[in-house]
Order: sequence, then structure tokens, then C-alpha cells
Amino acid sequence: MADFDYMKIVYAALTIFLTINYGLILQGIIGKIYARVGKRMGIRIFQPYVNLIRQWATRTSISHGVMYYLGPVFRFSGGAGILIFLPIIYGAPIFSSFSFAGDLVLISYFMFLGTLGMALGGGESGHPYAALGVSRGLSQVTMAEIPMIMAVYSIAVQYHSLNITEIVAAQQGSFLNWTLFTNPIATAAAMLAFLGSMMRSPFDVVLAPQEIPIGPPTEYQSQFLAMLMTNRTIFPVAKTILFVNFFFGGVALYDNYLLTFLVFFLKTFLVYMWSVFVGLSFPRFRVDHSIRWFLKYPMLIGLISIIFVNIRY
Amino acid sequence: MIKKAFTFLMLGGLGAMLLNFILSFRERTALPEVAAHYIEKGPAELGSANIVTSVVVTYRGLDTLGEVTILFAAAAVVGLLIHLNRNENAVRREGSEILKTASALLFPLILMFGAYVFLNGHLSPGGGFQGGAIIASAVVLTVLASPNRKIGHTVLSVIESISGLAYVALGAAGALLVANGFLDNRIIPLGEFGTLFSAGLIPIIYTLIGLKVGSELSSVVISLNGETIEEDDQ
Amino acid sequence: MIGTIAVSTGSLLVLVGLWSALTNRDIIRMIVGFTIFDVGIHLIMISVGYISGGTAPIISNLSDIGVSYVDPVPQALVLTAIVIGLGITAFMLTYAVNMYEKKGTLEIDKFEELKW
Amino acid sequence: MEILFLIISVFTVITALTALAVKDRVVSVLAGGATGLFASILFIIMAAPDVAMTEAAIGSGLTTFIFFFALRKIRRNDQDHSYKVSEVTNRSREND
Amino acid sequence: MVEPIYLIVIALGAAFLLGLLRKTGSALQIALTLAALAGMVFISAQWAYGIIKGTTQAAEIFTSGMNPPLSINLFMGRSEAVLLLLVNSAAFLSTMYLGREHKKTSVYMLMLLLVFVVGLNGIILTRDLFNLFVFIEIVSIASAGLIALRSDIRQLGAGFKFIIAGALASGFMLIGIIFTYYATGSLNIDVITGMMSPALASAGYIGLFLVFIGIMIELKPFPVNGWGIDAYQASIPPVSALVAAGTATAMFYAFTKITAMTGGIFLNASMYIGALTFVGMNVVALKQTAARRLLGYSSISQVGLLVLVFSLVKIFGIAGGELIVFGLLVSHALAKAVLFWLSGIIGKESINDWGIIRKRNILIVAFAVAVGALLALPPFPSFFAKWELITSLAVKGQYGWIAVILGGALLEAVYLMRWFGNAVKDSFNEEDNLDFRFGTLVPVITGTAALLALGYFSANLSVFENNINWLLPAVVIVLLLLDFLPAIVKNILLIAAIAWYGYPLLQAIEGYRSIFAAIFVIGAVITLLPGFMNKGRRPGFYPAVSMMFAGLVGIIEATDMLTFFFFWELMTLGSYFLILRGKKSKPHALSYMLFSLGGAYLLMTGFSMSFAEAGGTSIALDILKTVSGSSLSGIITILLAVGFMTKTASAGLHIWLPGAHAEAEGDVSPMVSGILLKAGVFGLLMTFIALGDQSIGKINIPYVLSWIGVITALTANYMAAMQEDAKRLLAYSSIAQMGYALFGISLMSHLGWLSALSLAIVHFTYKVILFLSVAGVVHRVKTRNMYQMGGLITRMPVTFFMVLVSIIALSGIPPLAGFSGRWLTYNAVIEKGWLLQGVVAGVSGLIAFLYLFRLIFAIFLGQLKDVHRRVKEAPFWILLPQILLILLVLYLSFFPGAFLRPIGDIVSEFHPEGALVWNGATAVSEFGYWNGEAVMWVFIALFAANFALLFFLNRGAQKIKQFNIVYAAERPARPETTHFAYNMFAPYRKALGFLEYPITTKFWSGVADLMHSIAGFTRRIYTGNGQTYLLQIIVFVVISFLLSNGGK
Repeated sequence: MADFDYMKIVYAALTIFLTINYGLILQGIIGKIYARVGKRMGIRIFQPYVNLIRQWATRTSISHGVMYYLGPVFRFSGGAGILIFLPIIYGAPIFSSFSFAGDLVLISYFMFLGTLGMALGGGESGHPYAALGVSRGLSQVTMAEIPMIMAVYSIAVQYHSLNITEIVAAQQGSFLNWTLFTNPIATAAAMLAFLGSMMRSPFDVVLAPQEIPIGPPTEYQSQFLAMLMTNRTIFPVAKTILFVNFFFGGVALYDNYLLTFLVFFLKTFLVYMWSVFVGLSFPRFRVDHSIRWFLKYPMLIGLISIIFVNIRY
Repeated sequence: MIKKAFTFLMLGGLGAMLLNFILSFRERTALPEVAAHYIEKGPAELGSANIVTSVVVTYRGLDTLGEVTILFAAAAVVGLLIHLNRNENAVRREGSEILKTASALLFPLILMFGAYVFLNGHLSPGGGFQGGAIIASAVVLTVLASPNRKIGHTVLSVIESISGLAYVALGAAGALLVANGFLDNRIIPLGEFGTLFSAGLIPIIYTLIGLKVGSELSSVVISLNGETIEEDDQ
Repeated sequence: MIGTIAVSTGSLLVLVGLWSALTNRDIIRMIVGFTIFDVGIHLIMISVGYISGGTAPIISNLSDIGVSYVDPVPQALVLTAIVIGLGITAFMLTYAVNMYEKKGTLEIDKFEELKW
Repeated sequence: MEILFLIISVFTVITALTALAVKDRVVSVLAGGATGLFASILFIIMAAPDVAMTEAAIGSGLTTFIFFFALRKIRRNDQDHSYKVSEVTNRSREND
Repeated sequence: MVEPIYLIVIALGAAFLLGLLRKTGSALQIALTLAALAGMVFISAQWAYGIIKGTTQAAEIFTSGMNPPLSINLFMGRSEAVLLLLVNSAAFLSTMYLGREHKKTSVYMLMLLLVFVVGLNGIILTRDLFNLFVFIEIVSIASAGLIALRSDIRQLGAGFKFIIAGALASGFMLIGIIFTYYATGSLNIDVITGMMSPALASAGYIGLFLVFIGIMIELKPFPVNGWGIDAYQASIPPVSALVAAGTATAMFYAFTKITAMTGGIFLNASMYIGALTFVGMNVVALKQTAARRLLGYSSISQVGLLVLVFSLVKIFGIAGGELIVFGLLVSHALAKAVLFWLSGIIGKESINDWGIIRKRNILIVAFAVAVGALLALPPFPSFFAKWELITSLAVKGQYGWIAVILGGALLEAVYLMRWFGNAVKDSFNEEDNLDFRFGTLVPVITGTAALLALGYFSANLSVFENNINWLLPAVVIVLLLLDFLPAIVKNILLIAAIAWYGYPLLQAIEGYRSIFAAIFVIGAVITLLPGFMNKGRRPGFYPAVSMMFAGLVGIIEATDMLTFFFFWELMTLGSYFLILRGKKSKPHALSYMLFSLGGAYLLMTGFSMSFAEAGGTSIALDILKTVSGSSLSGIITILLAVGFMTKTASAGLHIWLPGAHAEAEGDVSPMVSGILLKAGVFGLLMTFIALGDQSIGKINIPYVLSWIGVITALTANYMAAMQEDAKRLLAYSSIAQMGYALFGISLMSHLGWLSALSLAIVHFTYKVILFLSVAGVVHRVKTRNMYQMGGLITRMPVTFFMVLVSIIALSGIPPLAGFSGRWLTYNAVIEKGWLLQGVVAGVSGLIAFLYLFRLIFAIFLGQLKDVHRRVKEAPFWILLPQILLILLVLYLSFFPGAFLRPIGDIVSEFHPEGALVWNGATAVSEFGYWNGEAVMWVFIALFAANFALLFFLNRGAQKIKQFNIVYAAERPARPETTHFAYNMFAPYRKALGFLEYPITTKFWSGVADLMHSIAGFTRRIYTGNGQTYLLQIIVFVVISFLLSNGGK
């Protein structure tokens, strides 16, 4: 570790901070859109800021136990970890701080750390709905990830690499180099998988116990919740960035920083919107339905993408 | 019925096998080598006029010892089974007076005849087995005549054992002492050909066999008649 | 010729004896079948040793060579076999008697305690 | 000689068949003994006096005796113990 | 040197003398009999020793002072001497055993015994055809008498059937003898042998045939042996023992004489009859529950095997065939005698009542030894004999016969092992008594000891050079003898022994073996630590566990196939005993044993095939390499791979594992799951290192295996997620992990193998931890059902931490060590291009989360049950090994390079291309990169920062009461109602339930049912009717004649 560049820690912190802000804004906008589609007023754009700060400011003197305590820690470590392992903006060392530590396999698996922590924390609360939610979530995510794994293999073979930076690099030049156009089937499969992992309708039954009336996160309150909320702010962004990197040419560093951020915003927003759009259009699946659904078209598409790259590359 | 037909079919198969042999069977015109040796050299070698006897007692003596053993085993099994299923209280019908008298008269005669048969085994047809059987038939007669009479079982078994032991001992003596092998009859001089005291051990062995077979068969008969040899033992 | 007749007779006796043993359910008569079977075998054995015009292998005079004798070996074997046969018959009959005492019947198909 | 031999052979087989065919146990045993006796005549013709003697004394004589002792014991036990069922079966056996 | 004729003289003399001693006390009578038999044992031992040592020449004994064709001669050679020793010893011991019967049977029993022994000796010694017949008759009559020693109706019926069948057989033989005499003019076996020419054979054909078939019937061939089996069943056990050890041996020897005499014209017939008997009897035995009848079936089947083997040896001119036959014969005779004696001590009719054997441990040992010898397991003579047989057959290309022999042996294993399982597990009535006394014990112990000793000697007699390290099995014996010591002492001894032996071993051994050696040795020490918990003696545990570890170490050390196979079987046997110790493990241990044996037979075939392909000279393991180019290499690969896959429990061959591992004792499960399974991986690696990438036709074997591997992983993970039983869950998880390992190996590349090997190591660590944790929990809460637990984190925090770390490691989540395997697999899959398999592997990895969450949640989280409020932390001795291993896991996680680099070097030896490039702590592959240390630091930093933040902000938080939650507007009062753990993944099951459809189980139970219904159908030929048996014999004779005479 002698030659370690300690500035990277600062960069990483900066990355996290910016992402939190971006995520909060995104949440506000999307909340607004959701409401408007439903002919409601909706929240204020900055309402997520308020919520988050309020939670951070509240204190509780309740804990259900060690794992309950560690749940949010795991969760946030997982979310933040992904973010700093990701090369966010191609060519900008500041925004790809720890991407030297591993490739996309690392990121795909690191994602589960948070999930696991959350599951365990919720579990220790002793609340049956927490476990119920976890079991549903796990059930669903296993199947939802199938097309994703297929798509990952597909593009890894296509680019002959597991290195995200290299994958992004290969898509530079023209938007026709994007995976979206060079390997549309894999993209389709991955985008379907994306739906499953974004916890939105039709795949949000996982969170349903919340509504009747509490689930894993709501057994948490105050700063525990705040930590979870922070993670929920950055995690979708991280995920979106990953998809942008994979399929939509990534975000290259332009000479004009504003342009860079504009492209970044546009791409991530649109990708994020995809899940919102689907969520608005379809009713909720039961878990066994969604499992079966993922085993049908998404998997088929994934299979085609694999066969495609097998033939082509 | 089907079973019988099937049995018939299978015995037919067996018959075909035998027929196969019958069809290829030609009566011998000359003796095989070994048999020729027995006929030609046998009398000089062993001193027995009856070649069958010399074959039985000496040349194939081990067979005969085995044969005696089989009879011994059979008698033991009969004794064992009867012993295990003793039925002391059975009342047996007495034979008629005529039978009783006849048996009393005949008994020593038959015994003597039996002795004659086995003593002359090396000279004429007959021998230990036939003589033994004749002795046993004397016992049969007695048993038929007076079924409830106790016959000297102990005597029988002593005779049987001693003759058996002596047989084995003489055989071993052939291997151990004078002659060339187990059951060799030449441990005593062969004597003059054609006389009673000739052919070395053969008449002695045949006598022992006769005694043994006679006592064994007798004890079989007695056992089957419903008595055990050593009732007094219990 | 005598030899062939004897072999044939022996074979027939073998078959008749077996038939009797195989089809009579009565144990006593099965045993009778076996004695007949034995007699048949003995006949076959003796006929194998028979030589046309041969005399019994009892030599009255050491010097009369040239007389044709029958083979003494099969005769010795048969002698043994007959005694063995007696042993076995006695043995079977003892069994039969005991079986009868235990079960009161002598039908072979009543003794199927052990099977499969 | 051969004719005699053949005739006795035929008798041997006939007695054997008799032993097979007759219903009565006793007759069957006797016929079996007779088979042995006829055979011993055959043995004599075939120059086997030793065997003939043995067959007559043991194979036919003593064996038949033993048969009768066994039969006697069976019959006697029939009277000693009353095996009702077996008697019935026995009788039916002998009748058919 | 005493003349052999005195064998007969002594016995007969004693028998006749007994007649005189009728009136004396029974003690004298028995003493006389035993003295006579002891004399015979002495004479035969003297000859056997002299001839084997070479100090004595084989001797010919002429009776009546004439030379052989004129008189009957006996022959005392090596075979005769050894067989006589065997037969006479069996007779001596059985007579000892029979002492008690003597009172009831008067002197007759002893007479019959002596006569019987005379007959056996005569059969073995004589060289005269008619004399042979006489002795056979003696044996027949004497044994028919001995059958009826109790004279009950069963014995009488059986004895009568025995006599009439014997009379028929001897009648045929007599006709045959006279026909032979007619054709050859002689009765002397040697003379006839010398005369035998094709012309003569055809002239005397019927005669020779009848002699042959007569002897054959005496050997009780299937299906015309109902009379023989009835006799076995009806006799009192010591008599059956004598018949099985004595008569069968002598008759078999007579058969060999006759075969030689006929110039081999009936070898084909005897070969088929032997095979039919061997297989047929074993099939029929499947449905048998009467112990002695079962033994009867088994005896006859073994004789069938002997006949078959003898015929094969003669037909194909197998060198050293005599030793093969002898090994089998002696093992069988001794083992069967021991079993019959045991059956007498037990005194129970049904094999389901044998639990009473546990009243005396020595009896179980004897039982195990006898069963082992029958199944040709090491270290018994039969093991070496079978090895030589199979290799020789392979050299001759007789794979069909190999299949028959091994298939039949497997059937035999089914009922013998089932019986053994019953004996060890079934309950028994404490009030029942054993016939346990000096006279019954000495025979059993002598037989057992003889089997063990002979095993040692037969290894030296083997024609193959082997480097079996007898030190290893010796440890087992020592522990067996020390079984009376307290468990703690034995534990110390065993650990010390392993350390003492293992430490130099680990330093000396190199290459991929060193990895497995490390797992086995270190694993052994670590998993033995919990043994210190036991206060008592723990009888039987240490011999078994030492046997397993001895086997594991042995396969590592082995350099030749025989040694490897020896220790492989030893390991299997030891682990079987271990598994069988579990409370409800009876059926699972059985299926474990059967699958293992099946696998072992495949290995044996594979080894033999490669031995044959390589020229049939060397059995070194290295010759596997030389056959990689041969035409059979594909088949060899399949045989070996499938053989090893039974051990790794790949899909289709896995059904034994869940039960076996779950039902095993707490500290046994980690041994069998964490350590033993690696033996299969080791074998697979060994196979593919030597044979490489093989194909059969256009089918690539590794490709097929890759699919089997990932499907195993997928289905097993799914099954694991559906379990309620914590140990079953872990067991399925092991299956899945071994599936990954298989997949890794099948990739046949540097990265693939690296992943498989690293998986083997890390799987060892976390699976041992998990099983031990669960063992600790089960130890405390007394149930394995997870839904009956819950909330134990507060009671068992250390255990919880162990499980937490292990499941993170197992799931492959960075930063812990399990991730290395995943990362390597992805890289390897892309490199190889087998993406679909990669996808399945990936999906099954996801499904693993389901069961891991279930495991930790259902046990440790949720609400604590009322009954568990006073549960304590797991005992120290269960925690200690976990702590040691956790340290290892953390070390491997921090420095993945520390083990990936050396392994990479080892793998490079076989697959140099595609190796990882190490750039500091970063591993770089063709596609990606990964820096384990950096990930670890990032994680620690994030974790620490977040934790510090939360802790600082929430410093006052207090743990609240258990029910301080509200759901459905209620405050729960009972923990049972709020623990969501039963059928946890119900929706999953609803959607994917088809994966649970037990195809494999259905298939195997279908096979089992089929075999049993065949058995049920076939055994109806044994009607119990003596007359039917007679008819069967005649049918057999006629059909055999037609078939064998077909060409003429």
C-alpha cells in the first residue's frame, strides 16, 4: 500500500457527496412525476432533502441488537462501495477513484453486501414482515438477475473484457458504438433485469409489507433510517451509472465540464425513467408471478443475446 | 397333469442322454489295463483268489474304508434321530410262538453262515458286507420274533467300535510298519494261495468289516424298531 | 449283446425309479423309487465291466491263464455302491419315520416350512 | 443265454413298474425288493456273483426289511397318536 | 512331517473310539473329538507351512502299497494343504461351538462331525474318481445327519430334501463315473487327465458331463439349489458354518479337479452356471429377511463366484489365477463361518432383530470384518484377489465379465450392508440374551483375526508391487484395541498420531497433492478437536474416524493404482461407519455405501482398463498418462470421472448425501462434508491431469461434465433453500459447491482449475465452520428444524459471528475469500466460451443467497423462543476449531494472493496458458482484474466510518425488550407466532416447484423396486417342495446338456 494515492479517499468522499445530492434531486423529480401522472400535487422537489436531514437529526435510544445496529452500516457500506468501485466518468480519475480494485464481477457481487446487511438487520428486529419482505426480495432478485447475468456475459464476450473502463472505452466515438446498437438484445435483456432490481412496480411487492403497515425499513427509525435513506439515494444512481456504462456509451469526460454533466444527467435520468415509466404502466406482480415472468421473455432474450455473441465473437 | 407331462418330457430328455450312450455302447472284448493287471498279477501280489475281494479290500481299500464309514454315519444318524425322538412307552406286538422258536433255533445258524461268508471272501463270492448283512438278518429275525426283548446293544456297539478301530489300526499299520502303504494287506505273510489263512490281511479285514457291518446294520434295525442303543445311559 | 440289454434295462430302471421319485407324493414310495434308481445304476455299472463269455474273476488256480474274466473293477465299485445305497435308504427311512412322527403325514408337499 | 437274460430283464422292468403303479405302499416296497432280486439274477449271468450276493442280501433283502420296520413304526404310531387330520389325508391318499 | 493319511486315520479312529466311550462322561468325548481335530489341524498346518515356505515338497500318498493306477492315491500339494488347514480349523472351531448340543445328541453328533471331517479331507486329498464319489457321499450323509441335530420339523423337512437331492446328484455322478471308466478304462483322475484328447472327450462325453454336472449340483447352482438353502437355514448355526466353510470349500476343490480332468471342455458351461448362480442368488437374496437363509443365499452366490472366476481364469489363461481363487475362497469361507457362528450367538431369526449384537462390541467388530471380507473390502484377501481378477480380465478384454462380477457384488453389498445397518441401528430387547460364552466366542474371534492377518499376507502375495503403508491401517487396529480408553485419551492419541505423521508428510509432498494433503491433515486435526467434549468412551468412533483419515492420507500418498484403491475403499468404509453412528442415519448410510461401492467399482474398472491399455505391466498411477492417447481413453475417463463423482455427489448420484451428512453426528458432518468430499475432487483432478481433454466420438467429456456440474449446483442450491432442517440445508449446499468444483475442473483451463482448487480450500474452511456452528446450536437446542429456533443471536453470539462470516464467504460476496472463486469462474467461463453453463452457475450462486439467509435468519434472528431462553453458548471445544478456521478465512480474504499464487503455480504445471498475472496485490486475467486487498481496505474503511458515524450519533441506544414491535396492530405475545421461518420461500416453491421433482430419487428407487420385484418373483422357484427340487435338478441337467452339447 506504499504507493497508494491518498487523494483517492478525498475523491471518493466527493463522489459520494455529489451522488447523494444528485440522487435526492432525482428522487424529488421522480416523485413529482409520479404524482402528476396520478393527477396529484405531489411533493416538493426538495422534499427528499428535508426528509433526509430530518431523519439524520432525530435521535433514538432504541436498538434491537447488534445485527440490527449493523444492518444499516452494511447497507450503506455496500451502496457506497459500489459507487467508489465504479468508474463513473470515463477519463476522469476523480470519478473513478477505486475502480482499480476490481472489475464488473466485483461490483455485481459487492451489491449483495448491502442486501445481506439489510436482510440481517431487519431480521433481528424480530418483526415477521421484515423476514417476509426479505424472502420475497431474495426470491425475486435471483430470477431477475438471470437476464442480467446473461447480458453481462454477452457484453463481456463482445468486448472481450470484464473491465468496465475498457467496455466504456470501446463504446466511444459514435453513438452507434454503444452497446445499445451493437448488441441490442443484451441491452434489452439487461433493461428488463433492471426493472426487477429497481424495486418499482410491477416488481415492488417486495416492499409491500411496508404498507400493511410496516416492513424492514420502517422498523428502523431516526438515524438508522437516515442511513438507509442515504443509501436508497445513492444506490439507484450507482446502478443506473452501471447500466449507462454498459449499454449507453458511458459518460466520457468532455472538455466542457458542463457538457459532461449534462450528458451524465441525461443518460442516467432517462435510464432511471425507464423503470418509472414501466412502473406507472403496469400493475404489481406477485412474487411467484414475477419469477415466472422473468423465466419467460427476459430469459429468452438473454439466451438469444448469448447465442448471438457466441456466434458473432 | 401338466407337471406330470413336463416331468415325462424331462425324463425323456434324460432317457435320450442315456440312449445316446446305449447306442454307442459296445461290449468290451478286452480288459482295461488296470483290470488286466488285477486279474493277471493280483493273485500273486495279494494272494487272494477272489479278485473282486482283492480289489475291494486292498487295491481300492480306501473306498471300502469310506464305505464302512458311510454305513457308520448312517447308523449314527439313525441312532441320533431315534435318540432325539425317544418313545419309551410304545408297546410292541409280540411275534408268534413259531417265529420265536424258529428264531431261537435259526439265530446261531445264521450267524455261523454269515461268519463263513466273510471268512471266505478271498476265496469265493462273498465277503464282509454280505456276511455282515447276513448277521444283521439274524438280528432282524430275533427282533421280529420278540420285539420287546432287550438285545445287547452295548455288546453291539462295542463290537462295532472295536472292529472299526482295529480296521483303521491295521490299515495304518500298513503305512506305518511293515508294508508300503495304508491298508496294505501284506503286513503278514500271504500264506498259501487258495487256503483260508492266506491273502495276508484280507480275511482279517473282511472279518472286521463283517463284524462291523453286521453290528451296524443290526443297530439300525434295532433303532428303527424303536429302541436306542444306550437307554441305560440316561 | 447281454451287455447292451443290461445297459438298456439299467437305463429303464433309472428312468422308472426317477419317475417314481418325481411323481409319488408319498415319501415311502419316493424312497422305493430311489432304490429302483440305484438298482438301475448298478446294472449299468456291471454291464460296463462285462465281457462276452467272461467268467467271474475268481481264480481257482494260479496257473490257468488264458481264461477270459470279466472286469472286477466295476464289480468292486458296485459292491461299494450297494452298501452306500443301503445306508442312504436306511437314512431316508429314518427321516421319513421321524417326519411322520412330527407331522402325522408322509406327503412330500406337506413339508414346505422352509421356502423362498 | 441271451434270451433268458432278456426275459429276466423284462421281469426286472415289470416289477419296477409294478412298484411304481401299485397303490399300496407295502406292495410297492415288495415290488421294489423283487426288482433287486431279479437284478441279482442278471448279475449272476453277467459273471458277478459277489455283486449278486450283495444285491440279494443287502440291496433287496435287508433294505426291504428296513422298509418294513419303518412302515411298522409308522403304522404303530398311527395307533399310538391319533393324528386325525393326517389320517384322513393318508387315507384319501391311499384311496386315489 | 506326519503322513497325510493320518488325517483320515485320526478322525476315523476317534469316531470309532467314541463308540466305546458311549458310557463315559461327555467331557471326555468332547476332549477326544477336539484332540483329534486339533491333531488334524496340526498336520495340515504343518504341511501348509512347509509347502509354502518351500521346506517341504508336495507329497503323493499311495494306499495299499501299489502305484497309482492300481490303487487309490492321495495328493498333498499347496492348495490341498491350505484348504485342509481351513477346513479342519473350521471343524475344530465349530466343534468347540457345538459343545452344548452334545448333551442332547449323545455321542452321535461327535461321531458325525468326525465322519464329516473325514469326508472333507478325503474329497480334498483324493485323486481317484470313485473315491471322490465315496467321500462326497460321506459328507452328504454326515451333513444330512448334522442338519437334524435338533430334529424339529423344519430340520427334518430340510434334511430330507437335502438327502434326496444329494442322492439324485450322486446317482448322476455314479453313472458318469462308470461311463468315464468305460471310455477311459481308468478311475484315476491323473491318468484320465493324461489321456484326455478331443476324441476321447467326445467318446466319453456323456460320462464326463454327468460327472461334471453331479459335482456342479453338489455346489448348489442357481436355480436348482432350494434344497441346499433350506439346509443352511434349518441347521443349527455351527453346522451351517461348517457346511459353508468346509463343504463348499471341499466341493469347490473337487470341482476344480474334475475340470482339470475333463480337459476344460465344460469350462464354458461352468462359467455360465457360476455367473448365473452368483448374480441370481444375490438378486433373490434382496428380499430375504431370515438371517440364516440370507447367509445361505450369500454362501451359494459366493461359490458361484468362485466357479465363475475359476472358469474365467482357466479359459483366459490368467496368470496367478490360483491366488485369485484362493483369496476369494479363503475370505469367503472364513467370513461365512464367522457370520454363521455369529448368527448362533445372536439367536435371532430375522435380520431385523440383530440389534442385540450391540450388547457386545466384539461381536460388531467381527460382523463388520466378515461383511467386509465378503464384499472384498480392504484389507481382506478377497480385496486383493478381486483387484487382480479385474485387472487380469481387463487385460484379456473381458469387460462383460467385469460388469457381471462387479454388478453381482453390488447386489450382494445391498443386502449385506442393509443387514449390517440394521444390526448397528435397530433397537433390541434388553432382556434377550446372547449365547455368549467361551465356546462360541473363540471361533468368532479366531475367524476374525485370521481374516485380518490374511489380508496383510495376501497383500504381499499379490503379483503387483504396491506401496501400501501398513502403518495407516495399523493405527485403526491400535485404536480398536484401545477402544476401552476414555474418548479424551483416544482423541489426544489420534491427533498426536495425525500430527506426527502429517507434519513431515506436508513438507515432503508437492504439487496438487499438497493442497489436498493440507486439507486432509489440518482438517483432521481441527475437526477432531470437538471430540474432547465427550466424557465417556465413545466406543467405535475412533477406529472409524482413524480409518477414514488413514484412507484419505493413503490416497494422497499412493503412487500406484492398487494402493490408491486400497485406501480409497478404506476411506469409504471408515466414513460409512462414521455416518452410521448418527441416530437416524441407517438408510442414508446404506445408500452412501452402495453409491460409494458402485463408484469404487467404476474406478476399479477404469484403473484396470488403463492398466490393460498400457500393456498390463505396471499399475503405477502414472500410466494413466500413457493411455491418454489410446482408443479407450474416453471410456477410461468416463469411468474414473463418474466413479469420483459419486463421492462428490454430482446430480444423479447425489441422493445419498443429504441424509448421510445431515444425520451424521455433530462433529462427523464437518468431517464428511468439509473434508471427505475433497477426496472426490482430488480424484477428478488426478483423472484429468493424467488423461486430459477427452472425447468419445464427437461428445466432449468435460463439456458434458460442465453441464452436470452446473446443474448440480443449481438444483442442489434450490433444494437447500427449501429445507427446514439446518443440516440438510448445509448438506445440499455441499452438493452444490462440489458441483462448482466439478464445473471448474471441467473447464480444463488454468483459471477453471484455479477456481476449483481455491474452492476446495475455502469450502473446507467455511463448511467445517458452518457444520460445527450448527452442531453447537443443535447440541444446545436439541432440534435441527430451523423454524423451531430463532433469536439465538443473543444466546450464542460467537456462533452467530462464525456463521455470519462463513455465509458471506460462502456466498462469494466480496471482500471475503469466497469471492475469489466467483471471479475466477467468470473469467474462466468467458475464456472458454461456455457462457450458458456460466449463466446457470451464476444463477445458482444467486439462489445460494436464499438458503444462506434462511440459515442465519431462522436460527439466530427473529424472536427467541421461550424454551431457548436459558440456552448457553456452544461448548468451547466446538467453538475452538471454528475460531481457528475463521482466522484462516480472514487471512485468506485479506491476502487472496497468499493461496491463489502458489495454487496458480501448481496449476501452471498442467495449464500454463491463461495464468493470472500478479501485479502487486492485483490479479490480472485476460479479461479483468481484482485487487482483494484493496477491496478489503475499502470495505473496512467504509464500514468503520459508517459504524463510527452511527455509533457516535446513536451512542445512547439501548437494547429493548423482545416484543417491542407491533404488527397488524397487535403486540405479539408468543415468539412462535412472529418467527417467519417455516416454508420461508413459499412463492419460490410455487413458481419453481418443478425443480423439486425427485427425478433422481424416483429413478433410483425405481431401480431398487425393480430389483426387489425381480427377487420376489424369482424366489418363487424355491417352493419348498422336495419333489419340485428334484424335478428342477433334472431339468437343469437336461438343459445344461442340450446347451453344452449344442455343437455336437
